[in-house]
Amino acid sequence: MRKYVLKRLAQVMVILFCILTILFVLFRLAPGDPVTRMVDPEMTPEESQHLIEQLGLDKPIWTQYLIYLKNCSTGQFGYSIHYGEPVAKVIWEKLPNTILLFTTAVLLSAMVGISWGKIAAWRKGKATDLVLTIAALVTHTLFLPWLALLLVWIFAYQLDWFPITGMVSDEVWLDPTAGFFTKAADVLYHMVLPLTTLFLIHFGSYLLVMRSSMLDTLKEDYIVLARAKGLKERDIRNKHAAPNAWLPVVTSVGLSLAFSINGGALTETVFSWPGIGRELVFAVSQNDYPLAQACFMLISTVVLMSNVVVDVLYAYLDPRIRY
Amino acid sequence: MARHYKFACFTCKVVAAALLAVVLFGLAPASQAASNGMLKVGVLEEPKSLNLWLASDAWSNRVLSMIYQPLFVREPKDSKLVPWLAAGEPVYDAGKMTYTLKLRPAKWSDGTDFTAEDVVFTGKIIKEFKIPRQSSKFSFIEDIVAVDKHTVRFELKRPKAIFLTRTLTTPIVQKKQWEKVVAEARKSEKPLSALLRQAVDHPVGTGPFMLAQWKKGVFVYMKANPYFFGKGQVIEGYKMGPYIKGIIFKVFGTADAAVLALRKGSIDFYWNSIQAGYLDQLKGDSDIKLFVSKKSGLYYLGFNLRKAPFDDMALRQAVATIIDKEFIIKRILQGYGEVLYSVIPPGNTFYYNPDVPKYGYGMNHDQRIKKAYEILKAAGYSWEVPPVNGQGQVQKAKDIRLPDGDPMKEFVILTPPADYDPHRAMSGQLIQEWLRAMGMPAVSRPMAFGALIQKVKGQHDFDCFILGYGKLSLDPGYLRSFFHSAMNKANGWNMSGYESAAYDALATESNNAMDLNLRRKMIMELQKIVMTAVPYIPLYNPTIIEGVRVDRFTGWVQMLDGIGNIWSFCDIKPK
Amino acid sequence: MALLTVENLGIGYQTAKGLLKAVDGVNFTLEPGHSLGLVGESGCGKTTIGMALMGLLPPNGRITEGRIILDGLEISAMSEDELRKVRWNKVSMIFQAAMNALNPVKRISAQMAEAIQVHRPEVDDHQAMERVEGLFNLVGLPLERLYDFPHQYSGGMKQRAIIAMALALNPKLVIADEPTTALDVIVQDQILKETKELQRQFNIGIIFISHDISIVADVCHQIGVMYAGQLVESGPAEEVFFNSQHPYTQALVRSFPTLAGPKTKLAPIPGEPPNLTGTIPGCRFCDRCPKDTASCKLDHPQWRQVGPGHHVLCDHC
Amino acid sequence: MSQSRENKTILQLERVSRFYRTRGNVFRGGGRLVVALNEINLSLRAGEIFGLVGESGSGKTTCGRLIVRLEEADQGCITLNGEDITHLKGKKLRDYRRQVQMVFQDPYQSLNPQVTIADSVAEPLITNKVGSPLDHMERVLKVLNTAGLSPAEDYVYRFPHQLSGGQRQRVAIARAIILEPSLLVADEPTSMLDASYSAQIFEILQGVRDKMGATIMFITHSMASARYLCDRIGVIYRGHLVEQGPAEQVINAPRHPYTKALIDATPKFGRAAEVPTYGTLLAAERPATTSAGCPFFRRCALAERLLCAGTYPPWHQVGPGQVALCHLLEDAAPAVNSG
Amino acid sequence: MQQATIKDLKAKRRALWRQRFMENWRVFMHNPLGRIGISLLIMFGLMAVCSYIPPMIDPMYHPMTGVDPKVVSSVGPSWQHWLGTDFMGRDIFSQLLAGARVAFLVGVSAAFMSVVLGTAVGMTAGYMGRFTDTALMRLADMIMVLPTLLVVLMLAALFGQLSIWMIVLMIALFRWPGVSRIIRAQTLSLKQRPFIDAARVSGASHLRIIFRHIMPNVLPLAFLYMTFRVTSAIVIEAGLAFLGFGDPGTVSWGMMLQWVWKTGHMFQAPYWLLPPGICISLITLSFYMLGRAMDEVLDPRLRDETQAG
Repeated sequence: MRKYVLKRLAQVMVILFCILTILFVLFRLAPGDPVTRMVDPEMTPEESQHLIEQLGLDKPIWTQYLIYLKNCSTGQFGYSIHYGEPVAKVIWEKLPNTILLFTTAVLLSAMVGISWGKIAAWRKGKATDLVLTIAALVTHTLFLPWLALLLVWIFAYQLDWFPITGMVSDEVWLDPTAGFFTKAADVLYHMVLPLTTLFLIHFGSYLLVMRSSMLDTLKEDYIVLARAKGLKERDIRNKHAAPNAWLPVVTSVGLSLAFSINGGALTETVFSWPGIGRELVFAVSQNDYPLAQACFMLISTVVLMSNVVVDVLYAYLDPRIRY
Repeated sequence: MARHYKFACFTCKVVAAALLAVVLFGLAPASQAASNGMLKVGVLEEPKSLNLWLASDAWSNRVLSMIYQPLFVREPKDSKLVPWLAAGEPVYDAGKMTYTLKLRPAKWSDGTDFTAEDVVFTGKIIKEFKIPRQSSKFSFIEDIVAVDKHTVRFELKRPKAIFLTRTLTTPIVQKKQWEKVVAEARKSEKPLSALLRQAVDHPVGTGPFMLAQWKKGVFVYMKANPYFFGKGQVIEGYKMGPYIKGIIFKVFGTADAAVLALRKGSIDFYWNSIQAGYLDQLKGDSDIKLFVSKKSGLYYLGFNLRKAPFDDMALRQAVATIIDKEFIIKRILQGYGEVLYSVIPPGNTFYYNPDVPKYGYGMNHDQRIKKAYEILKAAGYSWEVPPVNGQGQVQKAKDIRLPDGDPMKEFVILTPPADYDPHRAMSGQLIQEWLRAMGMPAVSRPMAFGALIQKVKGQHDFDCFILGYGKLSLDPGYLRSFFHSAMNKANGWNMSGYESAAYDALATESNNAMDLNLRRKMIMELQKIVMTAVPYIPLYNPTIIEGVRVDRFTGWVQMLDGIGNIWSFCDIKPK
Repeated sequence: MALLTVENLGIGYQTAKGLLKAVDGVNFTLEPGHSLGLVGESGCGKTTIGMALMGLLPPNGRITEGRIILDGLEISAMSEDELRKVRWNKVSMIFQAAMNALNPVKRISAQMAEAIQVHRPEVDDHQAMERVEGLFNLVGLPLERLYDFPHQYSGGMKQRAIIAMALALNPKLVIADEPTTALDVIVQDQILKETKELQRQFNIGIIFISHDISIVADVCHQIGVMYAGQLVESGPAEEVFFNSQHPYTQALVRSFPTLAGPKTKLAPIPGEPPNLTGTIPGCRFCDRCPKDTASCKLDHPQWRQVGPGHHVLCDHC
Repeated sequence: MSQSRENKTILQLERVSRFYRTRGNVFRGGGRLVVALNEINLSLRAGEIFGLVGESGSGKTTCGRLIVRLEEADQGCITLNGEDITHLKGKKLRDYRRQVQMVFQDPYQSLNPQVTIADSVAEPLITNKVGSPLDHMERVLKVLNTAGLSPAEDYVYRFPHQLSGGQRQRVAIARAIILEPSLLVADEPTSMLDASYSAQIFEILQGVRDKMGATIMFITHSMASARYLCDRIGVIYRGHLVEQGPAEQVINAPRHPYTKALIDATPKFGRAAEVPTYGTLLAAERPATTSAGCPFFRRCALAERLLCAGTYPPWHQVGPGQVALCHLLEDAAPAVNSG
Repeated sequence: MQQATIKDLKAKRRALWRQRFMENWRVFMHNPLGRIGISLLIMFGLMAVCSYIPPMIDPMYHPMTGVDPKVVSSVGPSWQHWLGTDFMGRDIFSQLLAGARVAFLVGVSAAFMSVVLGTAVGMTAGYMGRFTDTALMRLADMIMVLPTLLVVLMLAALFGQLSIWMIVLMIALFRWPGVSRIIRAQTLSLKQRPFIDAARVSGASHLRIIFRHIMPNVLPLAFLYMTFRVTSAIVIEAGLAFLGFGDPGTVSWGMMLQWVWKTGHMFQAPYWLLPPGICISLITLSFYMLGRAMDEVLDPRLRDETQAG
């Protein structure tokens, strides 16, 4: 097991290195550099040149690459051109926000999707199944930003139940009497709509995956055996079918993570949620290489690592799999 | 196995229950007490940095302009420069080429005195580190001397018009706060980049407000500065406050959220120009007052004069004739903008020359085409199907040919993409259609901003482009930058490649003229020259529409570039 | 009293192409402690009968006519709840594919204990494990493999575990559905011997379902030969083999190679069984029957007694 | 029957071995070497049906696959008509395969579900560029008739899933014999089928031998089938050939304990009394002492600890054409309970 | 053989394929999802075809450049503009029609390219095994962890605005690994199947085995994945356009949403906010339904459910 994990980690490192290099090449190939885009008539060409030299953008590409690798290996990723701060610092400020929103959303939708998928498969062909499947299909295929806009329009604007965007309200955070729980509650209050958006988009896919996996499982002979043994239907479903059926779902969660992150970035953008996804979109539009590279690396690392974790978890959960 | 599954289910249920509980708890109304007497300002983005030397963006400036103050500022009525940290007009010694300036007694927000040393320090580090955007304002200054605690003397190498308008409006930083930083930066291999990368968490300034708290991505909270030098004083007829306890800049990612927040009362002022689409709703709201202000902006179509076909002045003039700027303003800006005929916007009343060639002024579509047809025909252009037929009627033209008989090759109008600025992208589309009606093979292509600048400014590899400046300096020094042949180089500001010896001489002279009226005359002349050669076709200058709530604060001061200015913030009072 | 009585049993599956009559008019009885072998080609309905006895027909299958009476209880008229109490308690099953019949993610012992505890809630975990150990000894599984997962067992061990599980509650009837199909000859032999031994020991009634007539012949007291959903011949094992009357049984017996006896030429059965969707007039075997006459195609054959306890569904024997 | 034909050896296996390396295991480390075949010596005579009998995992399928070159032998050599075919490649391999064909165990898997019967059967003709397309159809119809699918026109344009298992296996046989190979390897062709179909398949195989003169290697786990179909039988145990000889002789007078155990285990079909039982198999395996001894030592009830555990047994001639691999042949216990 | 028999056989062959198709079609249409999906797709197809009509009626209906001379701001639905106009007086309905065309163009071509690429890579990797397999699959792993939308967005921002064909190409280039993983797994399992051995014994070459035996078995799966890739391509393009990185010269539904969002009309112009979103969601839904119905056609297990067990 340890050998397997180490091997996978080594693979992850190699892949990360490749991504790192490709990112570097892409950003250097792109026309225009961060200094060129400062179109301020007050900036003279001499000043631009000086700034380029100071930012090290005039160095030979190999030197830049080595510096870049050094920066990445220390986890610092250099300085953000836009913020003028160490990239690591910028990212650490936004990362918890993304983790809070995204992890909660994925967990919540996985939980609901899996348990509803279980029920839908169990009642295949009945009204419950039809309603759940159609609901899953429809919400799963909704266009995320549009759904987000719609939710804002209805719940924040028309009904005024929730704040329109943002993550916290200044009233609460500037109130010296507000304790930790008040602040936490405030964040969660702001989180309701983005969370709902992500949840609606994601739970459908988990539901559908779980449903089909469960249907496969239900065809197995051990389900018939369980029934023959006189087990209650509920026990057959929960003790025999579900534990087998949710294993493939675990893998699919891992594999779909990269795609979910697209949705995460869109959600963060629409709701002005100060997270990594929004930061990446912003950094990209600002040609802030170091920041965009670091955000990208972070996302790739997270996806890669969660795939490793999922694989190891799978091996751990399923007694049949031994590497 | 089943155990794992059960455990996972259980964990999820606990998480869900906890979330639900906290969400319900959170629905309880938040306390409003803390924000009484605070002005809440909505902004789209947060400041990129509080390091004055790095922060060049509009959003940082909104915050930093409350903190760092210059010696002179523009007053609201006529946009004239008035003493701010300075105690009076500078005294010029023509012989020695020095300016001597008295400073107001003022204090930094940490309570220490503001002295001539600070001014000297600021000037010196700008010169030393060649700080972008600032160093050109100081390059002609030989030395800055602190005569005494409240007197400072600038010694110039040569006369320079921007000394008064630009150098003296540079914000002053505190020597005490920056000294150490600068010393460290000097030691490093790349002093400038070390300086720019310096995190400034608590900027110390002389302005009416000081930073209290910055929650990244959410808000910037500024308290009133108890040491503000202007407090209680009357400057230019305004009795200075600030009368409010503080300002909270709330960051909204998108305009619609900010406008909604304004309507719902969670902000008092949205410090950004409101798009026309929102106006109908806002106009109907009695709690909201709209201010429509002029802006010092320039949006233009530029040509590449270095190569065919736009090296031909007649063609450029014809294009200028065809473009219906009124239509652009009516449609794309939905009426909120003014037509530009000169490269200096009319809002800059002192330098604006209303008497330049106005191509196509007052003409309708057919007249424009006929006029352009005349110009081009006279210059030797021909068509497969001319835009005007034998009966003098306008028709769809086909395949224009250059005077030498070659067909005109397809040319591209580069514009910024729609997400960056929809107005410019769409103007490009409209212009493309108009030019095609003349038989010109125009293609409008939006291009990412960085790439566009690289092509136009860096490589000079383009035909036409549409760019613009939202906040053009009131000092017309840019006329030299834009069209002087010395600036016709890679990354130079003369992107069109316009070259004229007469213009060069006059522009240089105007920039060195210390006499305002003389300079004004020269600037007028320069505008005329430019608008005859039309390397740029000025298109429009949008107006700024800003909205405030009237239920909590009054006393907004309107000036060029809107009500978001230091005078407003020093002057508004709670109701 | 008979342990099991099946009267005129008909079972149909609802399919896209209409009702498929998988079992039609099957009658038989089984005395306690006796074994009955059901033989036939795949698709002849033998597994369907086995499932019907457990009350485990798939959702699209239902008993269209007839009754199943087990130990005085009418299985065919029971609700799901009642059935649940009967299953494994009175009638248990040894499944066809042992490798798939065990839940791959649960330990063998847990799966066996579960069967006990479902029906005997008063049995605590410790007692249940004791019982499981007893069962392991009974079928000759090593105790140290008690806590293994199914995939760690060989095919024969899995089959033994299934047999042990089937005996967990001392049922009166065990249905063995092709219990040795996937096994090697030697293992198959051992399992069959054990089954026979356990049956004798606990006096269990067994219904043994197989397509392999040679296996059934070894194990069972009585044989029922099935063809296309019908029982075509039934009787004591010796009778059916050495004195088979129905042409299908005869063909079946002759088509099997044996080790014993003279090496005769095998007689393959030509053709394929009929499609069971819709109604079939006349004898279902007549297309493949050497004795087929014109009337066979038209008239349903009648049951006739041809020997002591030996019945056959054919008009010509 | 074998007597009536010339006794020419068509296929010869000489000390053929095949090893598999198990995949590395994270918990236990690297892969182990598993012996699938251990120095097998075999020769098939032209026109005979040779039965290779053994349990699953005994290496009998591997042996078949080596012969048709689906796998490569790790040691030893295989000759067909005197020509070494162990390492053929390219065109020579293709030529070889015109002479040697195989019928696979599972007819549900050995036909491509997306290809019609006609195309499946014609494939060997196409790949070997035999005849014209028109010619192909004619031969396909003919060979399908030979394989007992008539009228063949009804079957050619169907997909495998539209046929029953028995019919599919006949199609598979038809494909194997369309090139009229001189050697046919039939790998348990009936084990996946209902018992009632086996007789049909046996009949066809016999027909192939009789009418086309092909030699057939019939791989099976059933002694009864082997007895019925084969001229000669080889018994294989965990990669070791343990007994070989004329079919009747091996079945009626088995000499190796394992052969006896196999016969014991075969269902007797209601005639238990007529067949002797030998009781040579241990109830539980005994632990191995060394790897050098008799391969059957661990399960052999008769084994002598010193002799059998320590040395590899020699071949003994035990009858006309019958050989066995056992130490204990001279003083083998007489059959018990012989009736 | 007589000509008659040959003719007869040819007819039989045709009948076979027709029957096969009809059978699949029946199973497909039996599925309500399939029916709904097909009808929706036909509707969108009609929209795409109709998108050529409005500019022919009057240039003011041109989705990109046309403006109604009488309208200067966004107005609600009227007789002249069925869905109202956008902020500069362009007809929303004709934009919606043009969006359908772009959606099909992007969806189908990107999906086709990525599926062709994915199938080729997957089959090669699965069949060749060893080093080729490892190399190709590591590449796939690498691309797989990249969030496509963000990557394309980055490229769009870096290399200037991408044209719609570049976007299509990018989506195709970044969406193949999923397909190739599935195809590779399928190829690996097919490679183990005895019919491949049978083909080898018949003397078939590697190429013949790949194209004649493996490909027909993976193609249905590839086709199935194509429908899912269509949805993801449409969603990615729309997301890109929504964030403002789409092809500015193309009217796509995502672009329409960007306009309504960026010009701040979302709270006041439901007639403009709703249609493009509904269209994107519905077209994805219909392709998804199509895929699921096809899944049923392809998966005999699901089909057999209604038959005897």
